[in-house]
Amino acid sequence: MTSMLPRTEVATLDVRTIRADFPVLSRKTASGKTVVYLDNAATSQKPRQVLDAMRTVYEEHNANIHRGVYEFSERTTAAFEGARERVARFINAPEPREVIFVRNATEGVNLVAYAWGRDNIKSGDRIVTSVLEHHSNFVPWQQLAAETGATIAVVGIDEDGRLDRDQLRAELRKGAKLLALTHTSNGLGTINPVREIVAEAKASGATVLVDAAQSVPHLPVDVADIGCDFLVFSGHKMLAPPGSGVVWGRASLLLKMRPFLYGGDMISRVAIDTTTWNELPWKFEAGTSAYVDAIGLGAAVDYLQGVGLEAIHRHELALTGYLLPKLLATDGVVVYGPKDLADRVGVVSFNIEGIHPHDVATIFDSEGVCVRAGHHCNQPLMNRLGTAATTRASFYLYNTFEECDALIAAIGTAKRVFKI
Amino acid sequence: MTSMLPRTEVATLDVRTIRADFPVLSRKTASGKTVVYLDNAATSQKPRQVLDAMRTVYEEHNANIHRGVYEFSERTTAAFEGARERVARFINAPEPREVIFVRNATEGVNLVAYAWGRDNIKSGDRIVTSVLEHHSNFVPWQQLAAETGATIAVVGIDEDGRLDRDQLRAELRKGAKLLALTHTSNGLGTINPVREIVAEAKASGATVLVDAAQSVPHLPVDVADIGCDFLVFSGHKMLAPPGSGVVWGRASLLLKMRPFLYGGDMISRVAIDTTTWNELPWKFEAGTSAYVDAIGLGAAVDYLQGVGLEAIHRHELALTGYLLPKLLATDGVVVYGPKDLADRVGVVSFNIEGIHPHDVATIFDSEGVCVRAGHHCNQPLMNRLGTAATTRASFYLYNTFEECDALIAAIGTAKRVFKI
Amino acid sequence: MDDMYRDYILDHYKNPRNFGELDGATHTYHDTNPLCGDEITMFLLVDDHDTVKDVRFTGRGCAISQASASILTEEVKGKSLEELRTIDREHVLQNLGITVSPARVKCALLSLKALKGSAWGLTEWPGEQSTGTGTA
Amino acid sequence: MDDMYRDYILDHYKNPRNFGELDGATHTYHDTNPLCGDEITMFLLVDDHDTVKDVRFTGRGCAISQASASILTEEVKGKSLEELRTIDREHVLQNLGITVSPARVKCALLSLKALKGSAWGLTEWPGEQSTGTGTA
Ligand SMILES: Cc1ncc(COP(=O)(O)O)c(C=O)c1O
Ligand SMILES: Cc1ncc(COP(=O)(O)O)c(C=O)c1O
Repeated sequence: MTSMLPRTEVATLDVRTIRADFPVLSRKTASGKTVVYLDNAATSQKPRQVLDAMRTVYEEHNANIHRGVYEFSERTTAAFEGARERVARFINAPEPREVIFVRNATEGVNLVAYAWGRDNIKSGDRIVTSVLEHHSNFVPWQQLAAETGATIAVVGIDEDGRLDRDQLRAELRKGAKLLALTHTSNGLGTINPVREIVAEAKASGATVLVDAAQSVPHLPVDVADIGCDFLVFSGHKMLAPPGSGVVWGRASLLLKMRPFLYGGDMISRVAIDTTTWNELPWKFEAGTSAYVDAIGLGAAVDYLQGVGLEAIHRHELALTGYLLPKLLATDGVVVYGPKDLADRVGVVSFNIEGIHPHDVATIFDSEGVCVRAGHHCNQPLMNRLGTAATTRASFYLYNTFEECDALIAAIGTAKRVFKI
Repeated sequence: MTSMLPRTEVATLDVRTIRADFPVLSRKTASGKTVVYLDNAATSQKPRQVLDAMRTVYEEHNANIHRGVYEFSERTTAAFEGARERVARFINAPEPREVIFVRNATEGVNLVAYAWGRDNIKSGDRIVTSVLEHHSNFVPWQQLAAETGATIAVVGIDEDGRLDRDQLRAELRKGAKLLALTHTSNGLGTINPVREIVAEAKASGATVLVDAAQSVPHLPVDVADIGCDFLVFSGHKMLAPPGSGVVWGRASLLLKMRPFLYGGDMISRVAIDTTTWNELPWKFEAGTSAYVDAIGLGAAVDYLQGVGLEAIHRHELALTGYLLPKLLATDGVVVYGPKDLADRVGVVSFNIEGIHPHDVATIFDSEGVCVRAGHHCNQPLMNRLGTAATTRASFYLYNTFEECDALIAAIGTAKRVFKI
Repeated sequence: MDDMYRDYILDHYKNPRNFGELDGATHTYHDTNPLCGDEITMFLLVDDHDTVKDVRFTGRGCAISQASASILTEEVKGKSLEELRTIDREHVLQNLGITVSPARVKCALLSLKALKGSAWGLTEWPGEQSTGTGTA
Repeated sequence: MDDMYRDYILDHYKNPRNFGELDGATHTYHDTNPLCGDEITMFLLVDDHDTVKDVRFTGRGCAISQASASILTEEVKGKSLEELRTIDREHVLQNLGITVSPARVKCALLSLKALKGSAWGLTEWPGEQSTGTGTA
């Protein structure tokens, strides 16, 4: 625990004021307890500002985008394309047209697998990924490999949950067409040093997709700095509504790719026998976009930038630095993932010996504490850890030290109920 | 104009009360005119009831669905799966698990094209569709045909915009693997008699997909009665948010199909080398669903059923029956599509000679009248009609006779501006 | 919580009855709860008169899934395959004797699913596609 | 509305200058506005000194796209290819002399896009992929 931050260092984040923006955080559960929401890696709560931005569209000028010549459509289109520009700036994308709105990170990975993968992965090619991957950044590649006759290599981790860089280098040396790697692990909280890794992978000739579903909400992420070719994330994990997600891709690659979904809005000209495609980004946005969700994502980006991603990360690390030693000091508790705060985000996976995570979560719930129990869409990782499931607490900007205390207290309750 | 309804017959629909549920309908445009929203075929407005249902999730119990063991997640899951059951009942689906939530009708068609089409359409197979199709129910099949070596036959229309049933029968006789047909045309308002057509197609051995994007919002639609195999529609055209859409499919087909998008939630078990899929419908819902949008769709279904689809259809026909003769009586106005109300829904396409639809829409906008101008994602149809674009007014339950008058008046303005 | 984690539930969890593999089983079925990775394998020894002579289960998972399996096996032994048909979801939930929250119902029913799967290959499991594998 | 549909706009629309195909054109480019189906084909006759000796356009579409094309052709004749580079979006919009609403900007700029496409194959059209086809 070398880089543990003292509790006082985070006074910069005015959590009380932030919490006032999130009505759901003051709700009580059926058991009469105020909710302690620690399932942010699954999805985040939404501030008034985001909900109001969406409601404003519906109540003031809702109309379908792009194709309307009238004022309401123009206003809604401007809000939608404005959200794209905000998102582009947020991740430092060279051009807004490289930002494609999709439903979620999962659709983003599939878009790349279908539209880039089917033309670029051939029999005998090698896809490299890791045991840390969420199913959404693993199964699409596994299936693409099965379909094309490519092989898939899964890089392992050390005891602390850190990626095996030597194995990764060895795999890259063998020649990889694609590296599909998560930025931060939703199961363990590990941060992969993607900048260094991407440099190595690009040097070896691989195309690189980074799954940033757990990093863009919590850390400053800069696609130009990372140097990857594709990056995907989900709005719902970063204060925006479910239904908003992004795949960022280098324009040079996106321009060469075939489309993914076909239909309205993504075409330039349709004739009975042949069709030409629209410009970027619309070539990849077939049909009516979830434009209000995307506008919500734009508002969420504003909110996050208002608070500051550095400050959010520091706050979550402070919470982690507060919780981890308490967990490690609790009898019968096993903690997974890096113990050094320098290598991690605010995702804490643990188990209580003798109590299945499902039972832990049920008992926690009776105390108002919301945590995730299960494999976290990380079955290969769970196999590697030798467990079927873990209990996972994950932080966001509105969480407090008192909520960490509530979690520790709930562990006591669970042990009492199970007579451990 | 044989079955024109007199204006008084629609007193059953209390439009004044309905309009009070839609805040946007009382907004003024920049030109100071109260908006006259006649672009419902592009997207509909949303009532308070739908917006409130969504806000309630965010403010009361938001959490990710399915995987959470705690109360908030259970409540959100129940609301989401409850929406699925409502939608299933709404279209009389035999089982809720046949209802798959997607972003929009476009994604629905693509889902079927990728997950059913790639395994069932082979070189030399024939796909039958029509010149009435929206690009979203044409381009996916055109591209699938190009990829597989199948051929695509496009059934034409008569002078009134009605499907050429003889040509369709001839095409089916030649043997078709798939019939992909729209229920009602977004360009002309034509209703295709899908029940009869589907019976003929099924008898000839074809699988049938019905594009119900323009019918489910406006008419009672019953998938069991229609007898098709797949049916797609979009929530945003039926009072629900963009981001909610549905593909309904027969369980027997869905069970045999490969998945479409791969990732979290759609799996049963993931190992490094092989993955098994979740049960229906989740096998087709990879990643975090746009669950709040889906819940909004459930609330929209409740609202529509509260008003009654028969009543809505009658109201829209009454408006059409009021507008059409006025349009036909206006000098220089060309009306496209069926003139007989029995064959149509409330979508009215027209042109003013000497003024391009874009200019028409711009001038209408200055009067507060929102209509669509363009090809309506119907380029093959526009070619058939011998025009690049039309002006289109399309009704919904909240439109009024006064709004029809405003449209007619705006035509006068356009002619004055263009000195015609 | 004491509503759910009663003493006898915890006892069945910590000391499951009929736990282990069954050599010479005539019917087996393995199933998992995809949400959490709970696993149950059911082993039946069915004689020529279609009577369940012996039953065992193996598995890992939460207290609810394992206790439910343990309780279910106690009930099954000596019954005919025909009689097994009458054991349905409601029956299992009632036999468990506790109120199970919606997210946990799948846990409580996993053993029933494995039982039905072993007895008839899951044709008796309405509205759900087979996700398990078995032999019979 | 009178702001947008001024007399000279309507005049250029109804009586477009330099309208028609250009036999012997050295450069042509065809482009469409995918939103509405407006079409413009630009024909240039460029001599050995890179000077535009003649220009024509054909097309169909709204008053804004056709008037903009007509006005643009008037300006181009006699200019060198190098001079054409200085004609940018702002210039065209300003030359049009009216305030164009956001949805109509594409209409107003379609002819410029076709011009740039004919002159240099659209390498001068920043941030947009070629959707047209041409020869030069
Ligand atoms: C007949 C028809 N099909 C499909 C669509 C596509 O709908 P969406 O854009 O919601 O995918 C539309 C919408 O314009 C339509 O009118
Ligand atoms: C690392 C990672 N990748 C991908 C995903 C998939 O996100 P979504 O379900 O929003 O598609 C998640 C979410 O759980 C995640 O944590």
